[in-house]
Amino acid sequence: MFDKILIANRGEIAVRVLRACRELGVRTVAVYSTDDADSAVVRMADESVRIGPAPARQSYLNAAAVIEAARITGADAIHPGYGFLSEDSDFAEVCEAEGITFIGPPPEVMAQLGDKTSARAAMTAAGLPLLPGSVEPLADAESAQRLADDIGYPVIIKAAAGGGGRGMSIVDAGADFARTYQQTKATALQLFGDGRVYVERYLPSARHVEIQVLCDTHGNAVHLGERDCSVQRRHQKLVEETPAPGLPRELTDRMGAAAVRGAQASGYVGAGTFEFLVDTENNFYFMEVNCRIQVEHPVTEMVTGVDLIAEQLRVAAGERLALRQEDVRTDGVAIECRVNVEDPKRNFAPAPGRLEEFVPPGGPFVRVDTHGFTGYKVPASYDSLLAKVITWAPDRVQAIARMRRALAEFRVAGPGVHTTCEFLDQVLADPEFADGKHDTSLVAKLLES
Amino acid sequence: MFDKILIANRGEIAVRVLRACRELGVRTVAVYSTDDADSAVVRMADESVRIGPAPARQSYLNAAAVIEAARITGADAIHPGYGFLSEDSDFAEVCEAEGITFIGPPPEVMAQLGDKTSARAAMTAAGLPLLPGSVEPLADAESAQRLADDIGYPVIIKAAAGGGGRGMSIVDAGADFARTYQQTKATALQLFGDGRVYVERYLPSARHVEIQVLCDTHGNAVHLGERDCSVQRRHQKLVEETPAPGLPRELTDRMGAAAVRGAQASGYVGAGTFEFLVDTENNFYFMEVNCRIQVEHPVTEMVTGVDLIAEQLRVAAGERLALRQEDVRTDGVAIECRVNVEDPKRNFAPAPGRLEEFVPPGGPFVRVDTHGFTGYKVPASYDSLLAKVITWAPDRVQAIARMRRALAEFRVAGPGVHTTCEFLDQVLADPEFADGKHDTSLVAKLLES
Amino acid sequence: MTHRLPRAVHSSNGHTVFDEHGREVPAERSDVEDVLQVVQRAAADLLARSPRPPSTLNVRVGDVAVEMGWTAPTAAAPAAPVAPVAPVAPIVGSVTPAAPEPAGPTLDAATVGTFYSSPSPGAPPFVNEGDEVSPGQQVAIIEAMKLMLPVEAERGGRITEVLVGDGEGVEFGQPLFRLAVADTDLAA
Amino acid sequence: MTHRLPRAVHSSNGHTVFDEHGREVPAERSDVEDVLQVVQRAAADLLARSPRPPSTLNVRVGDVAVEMGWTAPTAAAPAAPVAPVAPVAPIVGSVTPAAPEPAGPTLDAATVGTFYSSPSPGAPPFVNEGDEVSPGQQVAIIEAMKLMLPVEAERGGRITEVLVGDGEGVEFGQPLFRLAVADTDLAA
Repeated sequence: MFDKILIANRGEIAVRVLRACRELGVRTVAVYSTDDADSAVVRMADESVRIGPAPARQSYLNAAAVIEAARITGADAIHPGYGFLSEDSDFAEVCEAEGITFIGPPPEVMAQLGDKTSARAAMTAAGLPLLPGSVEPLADAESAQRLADDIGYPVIIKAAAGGGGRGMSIVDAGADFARTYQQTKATALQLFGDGRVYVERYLPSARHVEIQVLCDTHGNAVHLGERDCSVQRRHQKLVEETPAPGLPRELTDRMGAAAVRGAQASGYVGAGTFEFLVDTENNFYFMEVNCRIQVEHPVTEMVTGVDLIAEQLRVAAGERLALRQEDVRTDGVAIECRVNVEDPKRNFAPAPGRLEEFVPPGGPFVRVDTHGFTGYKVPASYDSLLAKVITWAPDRVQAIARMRRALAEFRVAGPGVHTTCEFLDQVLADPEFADGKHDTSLVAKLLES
Repeated sequence: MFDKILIANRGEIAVRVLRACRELGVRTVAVYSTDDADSAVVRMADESVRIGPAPARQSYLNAAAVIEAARITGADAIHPGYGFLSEDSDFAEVCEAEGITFIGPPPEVMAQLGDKTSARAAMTAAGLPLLPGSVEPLADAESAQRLADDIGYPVIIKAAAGGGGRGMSIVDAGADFARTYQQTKATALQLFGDGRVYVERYLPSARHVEIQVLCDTHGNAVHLGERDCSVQRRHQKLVEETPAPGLPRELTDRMGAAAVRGAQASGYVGAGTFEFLVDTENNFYFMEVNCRIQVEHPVTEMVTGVDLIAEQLRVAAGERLALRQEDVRTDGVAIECRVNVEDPKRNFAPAPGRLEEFVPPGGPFVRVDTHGFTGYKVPASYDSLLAKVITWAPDRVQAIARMRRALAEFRVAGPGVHTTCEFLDQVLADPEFADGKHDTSLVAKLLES
Repeated sequence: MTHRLPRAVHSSNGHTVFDEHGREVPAERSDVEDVLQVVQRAAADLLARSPRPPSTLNVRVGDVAVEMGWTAPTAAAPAAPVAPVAPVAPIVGSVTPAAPEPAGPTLDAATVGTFYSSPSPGAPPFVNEGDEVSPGQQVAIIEAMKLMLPVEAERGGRITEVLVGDGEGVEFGQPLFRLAVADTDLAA
Repeated sequence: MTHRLPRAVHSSNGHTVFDEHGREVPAERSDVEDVLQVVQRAAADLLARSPRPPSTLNVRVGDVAVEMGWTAPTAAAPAAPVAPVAPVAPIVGSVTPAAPEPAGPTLDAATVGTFYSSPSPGAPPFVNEGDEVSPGQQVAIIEAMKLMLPVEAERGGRITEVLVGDGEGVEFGQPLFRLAVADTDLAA
């Protein structure tokens, strides 16, 4: 196991990684921007290094500063969390060159899977089902239009370098295609410095279901079941759960096996997530691989008892997976709600500020992952995730009741501070959600009503 | 299910009961003393009634006030928590007479099992093993001395009406017996208004192991495994865990079966705990029944997934137990640490006060049951339990590591406020504890060293 | 010369109740008033010159301190970044109790139970608003555990308000009647 | 002359008002008023001169203190901790980073890396304590990602202290040198 790990992230995930390190007896280095000097992870870490000013480009996205921080503190590994540098294969490569272990898949695997077109090609080769569409990026507007017409509308145009719901557009009719195609290319170029896009069939009422995999450096791979992330607002996940309600076990087992096949075919190492869409006829289609720990990993932890971050550390340190597929047992239902500092009444505008009151929920089968504390000033510079509330219960009805109880007792207050707690409760109270019959259109419908 | 439950308690257990009610859709009434007007449960409850001034005798032990509070709010059941009125069979009887459901065993069962001598007689009849000693209270000092001489020293003299570690004395040699006997009788009379005592063999290095049972009103009973509560200071439990480390499964299964037999023989209803001593040869001896939910019930919840308070409510409402013995599966290891506002450096003197800082631990597989929050003023009038930290892991080594991580991140500060966090960490770090080879003498040894 | 100063009246329920308007107290209050006025003026001037309303304001002179705080809007409140400002006046005269009740001595419930204003259903109440009561006089009944417990006035005075309706449940310490008490009595 | 005073008049959120025992206050009223006026003027002047509204303001002269605080307008504002405020001086001349070091301008690291005081091992340092430096003059090297990045003085002045040892790691914004700057320069 490592001696000292640098945590190249902030917020709740930095705290989450620190906790795993501490339980494994690994010392920790927090890096932070000027705005985060008083953050929870800085308070908790064994050492901390300020790496730049508030803007992420100059701090958390500043690969050189992170590497230097690792060097001056003597860290032997870097955990990138999610976002920021976590899926930057160049950064992973630099770590490797510097003799620092990057806790994630090898750079070349990240590069292949991080690009949607090469990922699609690899998964097609591994025999995973894909939605009808282009495997290669589209050459020009005309051939793109022809392909879209062949697939049939609606289609979705996606940036090859995109992710996290950014750089994608839906086209409902052929007449709109050319304009949207140009716009999406322009957006992709601006956001990712890469204007390549591809097109595929769009499923308006699909379920977003993902499979957690875990692979060691010895060729072993297991999956830890699925997560349903169909409650989304503008492609941002709000509520995640496992198991996926209403999906037959047989289907999710097949999806899990497909994900393991894909992971092994691509030489994956560490924790990864295979995203699929599941249509109303229970067909599943590979979408993308997330080469990092996910925000919603706790629901998997709650039903399997597996500490995914600790497993990341173990396989990164070269240990063999102690888990075999037959050892993975899931028990009960877990739900996660993302509590953001946003104001649902003002179109979910960020509403950060000083937390004059901060009382997270507690008690039986409730887990809270947060960097918040009373007196903490949530900076405006970063994303609005303040806390993840996760509940477990033997069945989904009880897990929902428990979540509604937990959200109701979460007290967050401060000047200008708002949270999404009440809105999340509306989602949980929705009959369609309660029946597990919802899809990715649920939040939009709720907000329209 | 009930419509409205009055919670006749305070502190963390009142919050715990409220959470179960909320998840079941039951409205709640908090009762509180003047000192507790700003408490967490008062803030959270649907209604609250001030029942008296700070002294417990005039408030939480004031049966008339509690009953009246139930009447004026229209509560149809009372959950007594632990301590206070929870094992008062007279109170249970009054509730019954008033048409209010007392959430606990029937008054006559409580009366029988609450008295140690009649409990011993009942369990002897049910075939449970008891330590050599008197079944009936001792008639006089002479016959007591003769019995003690027969048993062999050391012996322990216990108040028939005692409990919670009060009203008991150990006698190491026959010469000391007469004096200690008189003292214990006097203490018992003073504490419990009942000078009856009995004597039994004292096991200096016994393990304290208890079995959780759950019984409905239809004659069904299950046990949910054991808890080891051997880490005690002056008979007050500090750390509890399940399963009991080092005890063969076959032994704890037999103890569980014995507890179920005892519960059914006595007509028990609800959640109850059968306490046993286990000697170094793995013989077990019935000690007493706790006719209420225990402080340490969460460790059982964490390994079984069963919400014990919710089960209490269900069986009190007349529902049949949904669990059969074969459905009860335990998974992994759970440990609970009681974080008290006490100063270990001043012989564990109470150290309450205003919590200027209160950041409970969180993250994976950590549960906190507490009534604390930033700004809360812990009153000096009641016991010093501020929070229970419970951790779960697949094995004991990881559960201990997780607990040490959790205790280290628990931040509690305020003028005059001290907690037992650091002392608990010393216990967890002790090699004897780590090996699971400790017994009830561990804390005393740690404090002497 | 009269002097107006906060004066605490401790009611039997343990809560501190304050006389809103300031009663006569036997201390050398001219000095108090003067110092406080100075402090108040300082605070008020500071407030007036403040570019936008502060969230806290403390002025302290030796043992005299004026501290002001404005409640921040709760999370549910509209996104007004700055809390509404309280008027300056309360700084000095401010003696409002923490309880939501208006100030003034009260007769409080000594136990949880059901309040009855008259000896039996249909009978006239023990006391009405405006009645003078003397210490020890029965003014109501609280029923607890089927016992009819007489409520007696702990002090004399004039009943200015009956605070609980006949047959209503009351909690421990709940004010039942408001009294007007002679100044001499209060000062005692 | 003695004054019997309430120990504290505390009005926060319209909540509590204390009158504990009435205590002796040693200050004379005229003195109080005088000192307060001074303090008040100081506070008001500070407010008027402050480039933007402070989040807190404390002025204290002996027993006399004025403290003001404002809630941050929106979260977008730079981090202004609502902690007790630094001495008054920095408000005007503010040139120090928010580090806990004693006051005085410093030259700070623009990046994380390894600090070298001289161009090569064994060579004399770029600057020594007591040296005058001019704006743009190289004073050190920070090595980051195998690049030797020159550290240049952002302003002129006299090096009064070298704060980091040769070969030590430095974090972003870490003070490397302390400078003495001419007053005219400081006020600019």
